[in-house]
Amino acid sequence: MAETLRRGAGPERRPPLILNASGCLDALTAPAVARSLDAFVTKTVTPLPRGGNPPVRIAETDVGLLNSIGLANLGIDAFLERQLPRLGELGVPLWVSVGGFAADGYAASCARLEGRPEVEALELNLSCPNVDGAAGTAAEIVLACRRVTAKPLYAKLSAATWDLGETARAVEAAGADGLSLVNTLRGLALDERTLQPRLGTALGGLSGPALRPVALAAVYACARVTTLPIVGMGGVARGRDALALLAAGASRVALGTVLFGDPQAPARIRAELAEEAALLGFRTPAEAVGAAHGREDGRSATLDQRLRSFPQNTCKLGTNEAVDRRS
Amino acid sequence: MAETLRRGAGPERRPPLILNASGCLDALTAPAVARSLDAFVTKTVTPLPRGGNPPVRIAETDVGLLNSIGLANLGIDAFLERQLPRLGELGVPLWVSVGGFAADGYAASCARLEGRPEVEALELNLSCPNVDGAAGTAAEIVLACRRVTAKPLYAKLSAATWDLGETARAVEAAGADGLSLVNTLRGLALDERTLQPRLGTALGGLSGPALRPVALAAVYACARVTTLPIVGMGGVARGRDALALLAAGASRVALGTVLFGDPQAPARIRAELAEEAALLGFRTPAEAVGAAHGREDGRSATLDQRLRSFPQNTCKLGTNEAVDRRS
Amino acid sequence: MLRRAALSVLGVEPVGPYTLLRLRRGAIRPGVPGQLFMLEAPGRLLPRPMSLCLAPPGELGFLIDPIGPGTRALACLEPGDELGVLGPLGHGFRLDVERPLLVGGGIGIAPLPYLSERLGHPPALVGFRSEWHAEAAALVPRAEVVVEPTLVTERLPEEPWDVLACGPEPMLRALRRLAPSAQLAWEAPMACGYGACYSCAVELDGEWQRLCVEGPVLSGGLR
Amino acid sequence: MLRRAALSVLGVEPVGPYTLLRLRRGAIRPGVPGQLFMLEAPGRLLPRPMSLCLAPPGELGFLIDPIGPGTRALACLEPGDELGVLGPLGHGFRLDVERPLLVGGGIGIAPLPYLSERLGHPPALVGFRSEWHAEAAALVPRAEVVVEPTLVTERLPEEPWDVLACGPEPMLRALRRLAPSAQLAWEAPMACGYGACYSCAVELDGEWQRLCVEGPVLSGGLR
Ligand SMILES: Cc1cc2nc3c(=O)[nH]c(=O)nc-3n(C[C@H](O)[C@H](O)[C@H](O)COP(=O)(O)OP(=O)(O)OC[C@H]3O[C@@H](n4cnc5c(N)ncnc54)[C@H](O)[C@@H]3O)c2cc1C
Ligand SMILES: Cc1cc2nc3c(=O)[nH]c(=O)nc-3n(C[C@H](O)[C@H](O)[C@H](O)COP(=O)(O)OP(=O)(O)OC[C@H]3O[C@@H](n4cnc5c(N)ncnc54)[C@H](O)[C@@H]3O)c2cc1C
Ligand SMILES: Cc1cc2nc3c(=O)[nH]c(=O)nc-3n(C[C@H](O)[C@H](O)[C@H](O)COP(=O)(O)O)c2cc1C
Ligand SMILES: Cc1cc2nc3c(=O)[nH]c(=O)nc-3n(C[C@H](O)[C@H](O)[C@H](O)COP(=O)(O)O)c2cc1C
Ligand code: FES
Ligand code: FES
Repeated sequence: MAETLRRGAGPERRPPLILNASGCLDALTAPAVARSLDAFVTKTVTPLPRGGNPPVRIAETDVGLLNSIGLANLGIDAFLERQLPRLGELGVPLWVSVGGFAADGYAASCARLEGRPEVEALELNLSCPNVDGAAGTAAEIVLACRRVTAKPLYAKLSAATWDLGETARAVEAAGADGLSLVNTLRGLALDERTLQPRLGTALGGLSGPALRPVALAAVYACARVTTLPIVGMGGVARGRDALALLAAGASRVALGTVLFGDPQAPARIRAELAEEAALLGFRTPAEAVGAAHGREDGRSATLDQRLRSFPQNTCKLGTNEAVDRRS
Repeated sequence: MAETLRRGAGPERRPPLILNASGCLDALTAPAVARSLDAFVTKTVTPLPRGGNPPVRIAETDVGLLNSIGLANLGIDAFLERQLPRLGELGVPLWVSVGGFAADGYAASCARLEGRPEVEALELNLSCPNVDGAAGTAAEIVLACRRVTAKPLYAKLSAATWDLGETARAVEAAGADGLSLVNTLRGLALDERTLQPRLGTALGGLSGPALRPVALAAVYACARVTTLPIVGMGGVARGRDALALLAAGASRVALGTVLFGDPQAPARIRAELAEEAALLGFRTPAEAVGAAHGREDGRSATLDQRLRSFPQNTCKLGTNEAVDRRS
Repeated sequence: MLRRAALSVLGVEPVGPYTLLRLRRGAIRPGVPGQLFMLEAPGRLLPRPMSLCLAPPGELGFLIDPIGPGTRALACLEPGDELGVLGPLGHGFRLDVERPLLVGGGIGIAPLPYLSERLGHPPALVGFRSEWHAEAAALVPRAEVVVEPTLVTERLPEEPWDVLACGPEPMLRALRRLAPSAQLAWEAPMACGYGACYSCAVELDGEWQRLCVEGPVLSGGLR
Repeated sequence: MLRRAALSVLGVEPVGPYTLLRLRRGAIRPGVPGQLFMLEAPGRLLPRPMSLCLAPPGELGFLIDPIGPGTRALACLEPGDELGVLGPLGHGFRLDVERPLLVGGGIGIAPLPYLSERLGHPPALVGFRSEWHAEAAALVPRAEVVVEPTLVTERLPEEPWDVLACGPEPMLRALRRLAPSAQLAWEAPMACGYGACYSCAVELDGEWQRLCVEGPVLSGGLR
């Protein structure tokens, strides 16, 4: 298992860190940060321009971030004409996130991107929680897009389903080249004084720390049922979060929410990741890919392993505000 | 909308706080705490005894708790014979959580509980993340149970689905009397040193703070599409968490994970809830039920409301360890 | 070009219910009054947008109303702490006006002291919810102060002033009716502050505009 | 009957790499050596199971190995802080033994000082990973100390002692082979500590037993 997974990491010794489809960073305004990433996924582009959802569009909660951007974007025409040429000049491998409202919409966008050499891969956003309406099954959309493009196709899935493994297998069978896991979960936050929803659409997509264990589980579960390379994401804020996703089976790790608070996160996380991996005896972080599947019986760490030496930390630990019991 | 929802709260002025199906409290060992609750839901009881999942079964993460108990329980026979009589003596309204692996298993247990006056209501656990195998659709199970019992039937659902509203409507049509929202999400945590899964089953159910925005969203979404009374739960640790669930549309709030760290939580949260509700101008917390649906256009709070006076807090705030950026 | 730097805290001083956070200026320029800065909020996920309040040599001063977890975290900083600051961002007030009148409401007073300095201390009109809040008026030279129930809009002079204003949304809406050409500083929750995320988009004459790029100061017609 | 109380911290002292946390005894009884206590871990969701290490009059002393967030939070308490403590819980060591020999490995030494006191200071054999860790041996009277690579099992006397032991799982498994009637204190992650949640269940002679109720001290046969 670990061997198969490791293949996904490719020959690079540098652990691939990429920007997820979120607009958590603007590559044109912050080219230096963009260049510190191994690849850059655009915000989702739809067939027609979209203004997006009514304000308020963003709300921070105790344990995560809610957004309701609603796929605001210029539409594929303006994207191809105005944004893509400039993004192509950055010199960072570029993935385009493609959205749509039916399989043919996705496929039409993929077809138009097919001839563009600036684009390294396509990610199909099959899981935006902020737009209504079923877009057909994930596999149908992948199939339609596969017919029109030879570029690597990544299926971006949500963890909000019991049969994620089945979906993963279905998109693999339909011709996907990889999985992007995970998109946000549906969440709600109320204003403490008015008890009204803080977001204009009431419900929004939950990203950030709260998503970490859910994202890890999704990556782990999919790695056990497909051999597709996986881009892992969800709440990555520290080297150890990235390392855990690699161990669970991701061969690339994507950053989003963390970039708002710390635009220098790519360089920092890359350094932390290398250090943490080295501490655990891996020559490169890429070597840790799939490590969590190491033991066939799935037994957890024994007390003995736990008692092995580990850096003793200081008392400068914040407490977890999420468990603050004062009201 | 708010009017309909308010009906669900019943005539009581006291906001109903109940224990969720979790074994986060043992009513027989801690009867005083049990009596501070308005109702008590048992851990899920299955047709046959279950030892549960291999150890390790519990792991705390930065923002939530993972468990993989695996429905360990004595089975319905021993439950009826040995536990129920003693639970009945506590004098706290008792709900029994019923689990099964097919609709007829659920129904058989319900039939056997039907004649027991100690039991006030039945909760159907349709969403345990720690047991494999589809148990038929939620509506099928509710239908089968409805045929054999006149007791109130609550359907316990998970938020891990895009069509939660549809499921809610389907179980309502099948004869459910209420909804219990939400069960845990699937999560994973790795040991930092070995990178092996901390739980024996690798994946487990995520409860606690990370679930708060997800639970709120589920309650809000279901309250908009059904008139069923809702028991809201997921990461409640403070009066304001309970108030938010009521505002989103729950008429009862259930506690679980918080009881491990603070067995006195019911009394504390009840007091905090009354205080917070009063601060916002509600005579009783029950009056706040559905308040988040107040504005038909769903617009969020304006800056002006935000600027209204609010207690100025002190600097004794912990930072959120979840966003700790030191590795 | 985006500029972000870690600035050290020089002082944290109460001003009525508000907190004046004084930072060493470092590599960050004060920009045009009304532009915004994204201040790291320790222990939180998002930085918080703030207008510059004071710009004495070598310093940047922010006036903060501690209304929630992020602003409270900022108000709880201590001298010597370091804080990530991104800015200046967006569009501030145009300073080529003939008869400037500064108008502020509540914490909306924040950008006025620096604006007043840059305009050579024109007259100002500021309104507050209480005498306690009104203590902040001392930061604005030549300010006439009103306290609720009196509203600034009731005291607006008849003559044609060039209004430059910041305050709660209802105040800005009222001002826009009374002085259609007013320059108004609007607010919307922001995540990135520089145009990447579209969190701050508002509909403006039928078009979606990012308030952190097109604004926060707009002439007249928002929504 | 469950007893829980908020106890105040009297002292927090380093013992090699470990921390000795001294609490005012309050309403909590020390119980039988080897029983467990659930200590609130400030800022965490779950309390943490701990064995009582020392029970001087009016005090309860816990020896803590700060290996993770919960134990670090405990080791970072300060005198005067209050801490919720639930216990004593479960089954401790039977004290009706004829020739007691205490055996401890690493932080497994924790229950031995109190156990030693209650048994009138019998001989003890304790093993550690380093000289630094071995500083904790000073808490156990009459202790023979070994340091890795030497293991306690290599020094176990031939004669038929009544072994009472606590330590890492491999040590307990080895001891069980060498001394089948030994009383061994096992560990499993725990959430409630008093039998409600089934987190600590382990398979014991084909049956699932909750270690916080049936244990933590078991004679011989775990798994
Ligand atoms: C361009 C700009 C300049 C600003 N300048 C200042 C300043 O100089 N001094 C100052 O104290 N504050 C200023 N603010 C407001 C400040 O950014 C917010 O008060 C702060 O982000 C709130 O964070 P919090 O964590 O304290 O509260 P939160 O918990 O984030 O917010 C509390 C409540 O207020 C609502 N809310 C938060 N921010 C806004 C907003 N901008 N518009 C409408 N509703 C909102 C939230 O939805 C929530 O319901 C400015 C905002 C903008 C956009
Ligand atoms: C009955 C009993 C008595 C104990 N007495 C003491 C004592 O006196 N002094 C002391 O320092 N410690 C004692 N422990 C161990 C202590 O409870 C754990 O070290 C602590 O809960 C770890 O919490 P943490 O947040 O620091 O680390 P965590 O992050 O919870 O754990 C770090 C790693 O260790 C694993 N782990 C945690 N606890 C256990 C366990 N019990 N068994 C196996 N693996 C585990 C976790 O899965 C994780 O991988 C005792 C445990 C039990 C069950
Ligand atoms: C502001 C914001 C906007 C997002 N927009 C998109 C999008 O357009 N398309 C998409 O596939 N995912 C979108 N996402 C989801 C992210 O790509 C990612 O799946 C999620 O945020 C989890 O990662 P994180 O916790 O590191 O942010 C968005 C997330 C955020 C926070
Ligand atoms: C240890 C543990 C065991 C649980 N067992 C059950 C169960 O048997 N049946 C069930 O329906 N839900 C079970 N749950 C889920 C809870 O009832 C509840 O849905 C969830 O924990 C969210 O609430 P909380 O965050 O307040 O704990 C369990 C939760 C925990 C933490
Ligand atoms: S805050 Fe991100 S675009 Fe304005
Ligand atoms: S820890 Fe809950 S049953 Fe043992």
